Amino acid sequence: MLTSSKKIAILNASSTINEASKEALDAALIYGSYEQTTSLFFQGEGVRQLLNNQNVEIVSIKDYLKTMAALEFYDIENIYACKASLAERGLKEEFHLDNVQVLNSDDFSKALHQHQVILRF
Amino acid sequence: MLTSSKKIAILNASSTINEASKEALDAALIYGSYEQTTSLFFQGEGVRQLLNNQNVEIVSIKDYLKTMAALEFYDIENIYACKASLAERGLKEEFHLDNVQVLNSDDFSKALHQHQVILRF
Amino acid sequence: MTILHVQRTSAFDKNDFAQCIATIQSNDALVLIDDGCYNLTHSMFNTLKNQHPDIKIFHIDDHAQARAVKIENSQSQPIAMAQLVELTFEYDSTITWQ
Amino acid sequence: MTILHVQRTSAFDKNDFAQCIATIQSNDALVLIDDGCYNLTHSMFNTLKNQHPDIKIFHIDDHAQARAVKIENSQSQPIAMAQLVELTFEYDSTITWQ
Amino acid sequence: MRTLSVVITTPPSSYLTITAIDYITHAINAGVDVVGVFFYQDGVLNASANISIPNDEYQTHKQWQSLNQDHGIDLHVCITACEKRGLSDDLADSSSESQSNISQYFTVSGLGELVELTAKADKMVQF
Amino acid sequence: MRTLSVVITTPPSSYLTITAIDYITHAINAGVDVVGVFFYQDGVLNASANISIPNDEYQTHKQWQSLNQDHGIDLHVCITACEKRGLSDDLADSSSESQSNISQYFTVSGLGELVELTAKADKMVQF
Repeated sequence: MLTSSKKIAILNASSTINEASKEALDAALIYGSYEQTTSLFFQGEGVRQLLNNQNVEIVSIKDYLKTMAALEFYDIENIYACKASLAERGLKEEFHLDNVQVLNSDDFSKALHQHQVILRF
Repeated sequence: MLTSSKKIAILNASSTINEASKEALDAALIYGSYEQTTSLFFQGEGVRQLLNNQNVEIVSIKDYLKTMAALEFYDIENIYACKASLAERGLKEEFHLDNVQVLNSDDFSKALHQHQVILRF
Repeated sequence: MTILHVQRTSAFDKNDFAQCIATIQSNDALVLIDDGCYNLTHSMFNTLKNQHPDIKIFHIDDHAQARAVKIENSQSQPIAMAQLVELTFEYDSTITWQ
Repeated sequence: MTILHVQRTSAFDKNDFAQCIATIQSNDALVLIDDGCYNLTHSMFNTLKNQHPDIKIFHIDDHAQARAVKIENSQSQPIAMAQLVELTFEYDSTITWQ
Repeated sequence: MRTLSVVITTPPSSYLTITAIDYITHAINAGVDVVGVFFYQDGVLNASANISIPNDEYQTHKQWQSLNQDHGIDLHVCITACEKRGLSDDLADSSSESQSNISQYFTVSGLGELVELTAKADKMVQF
Repeated sequence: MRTLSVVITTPPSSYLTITAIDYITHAINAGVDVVGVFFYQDGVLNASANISIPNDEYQTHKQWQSLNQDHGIDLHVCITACEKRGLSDDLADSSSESQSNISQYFTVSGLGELVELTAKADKMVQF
């Protein structure tokens, strides 16, 4: 096992049907599987990845959103959504994950500032 | 020689230091070399491609802007820039080509509407 | 001549839709596809409607549903991909905003 | 902890800079590189300055010059790439906005 | 008969490419004569002979193969754009025979073919 | 000694990649220990063995080669991202020996290597 006390943040900025979103999730799951402290942040178009009632299989894409259920298994428990990004898009806080923390811009930023490595996809 | 009475428009939307801009120019020059009636339109970030005093060689990129001088040789004489895009960016009409026609949004759109094939890069 | 505007990107993310709206004329048509479907919920969509009240607006139904985009009645006409093919031939040219 | 914000895209084209500004704190620093240099002439740049009057702002001089971006004095400090390397180690983490 | 040419600039890894394939398939079903598809910019990466996508994901490269084999659609790649991106039909190998890593279902072309396809078809659509 | 890892997500055709190479070069010159570069998403395309860029343009692939050969920088590509994009180190050829179209200057890795590079370096920067 790796010994590193770094906290990793994956900042998700791409909309749901974007290969970058899937590849960001793959990266998050790997950090989790190596027992690295990992948090997920959703901002901008990225907040759409959390919404329920999406069905990407309609457009022939594998439902990678389902894989987010595995986050808990890897102890990735801190999942943050930017409240301003949701509001700007007229989106309700209706998510397919039940442990999403919706934060205002300042708190979202402060949470992000707790991490030593931030990758944005 | 091809017999086609189509008018081709290349709509340039990418900023100067972007591989899409070079590939758009390459496409325009080919249409010109096959004696197809071809016009160039610059809109959005694309208007930056026309500005003088740029020097992309500073950042190790081949000066493809110079190649625009060849447009005339291929009888590509209609080069349009969107006035609103320039204004929005606080840019003066100081170009490295001398036959750029700066049009307001409506005239820009009307000129574009004269073309049967429009490719946007 | 008329243009079919095929809008593929979200105005919440990129500037293409603003350029599309600046370019569109009343006899043109707009088709929202891919992430372009999100524009149905953007304020610029209303700007377009105000500027061109009678303009034809379509969206690919599957693309909107996949994204859970909620569409109010009469905002835009849902179509299938087959109809996008037909539209391609009804207009003189096409611009893909992506 | 502090973040070095590396801004690579133009706010005239994409929404990243708005997100960067929403995220930045007064002890962070901003470096404009690549097309991010165009943001020196965007109104959002003034928004940032108003929100965080003392924030450190840099741009890669070569990147701005290649693009003929005109920079008013004291808006932003021109640096070379070597200094970006140094900045990387002066801040706790880095976000690349691209 | 209605004729159509299509220009593809998105790579096989982009979900946008699925939409393009869906559009072309519907054009064929509607009886449109698809004169040809031209791959340019990152779109040329679709022509790679060695793409391998997990079985449970959309098989972009196999769809292109099917459009060519089952429907006779010509798939043209711009060789200049290819070479910058690692694709070539003229790779030297140890036996000094030239090899190709461009899929056999694609035709190696130049930008001139884009001009041809523009002239030949009633309509040209970009994806 | 200061240590650094770099993540590359832009393809060789993108001018943004020049900036990344410039940054890494300056890090080396400043005496920074560049622990490794990890190529992900479209960044893996930089590892193609067959890139050919006109002589008067920036030779991205040769710059990577030089970083590896002259400066000993490890260049890791994510094989999963590679295979979707047509790059593989396990291509069957006629002699049934496996072949590779990944440049010899790159190391075939998995996402686990990204985690390793994150843990090993003081700082990680993405381009």
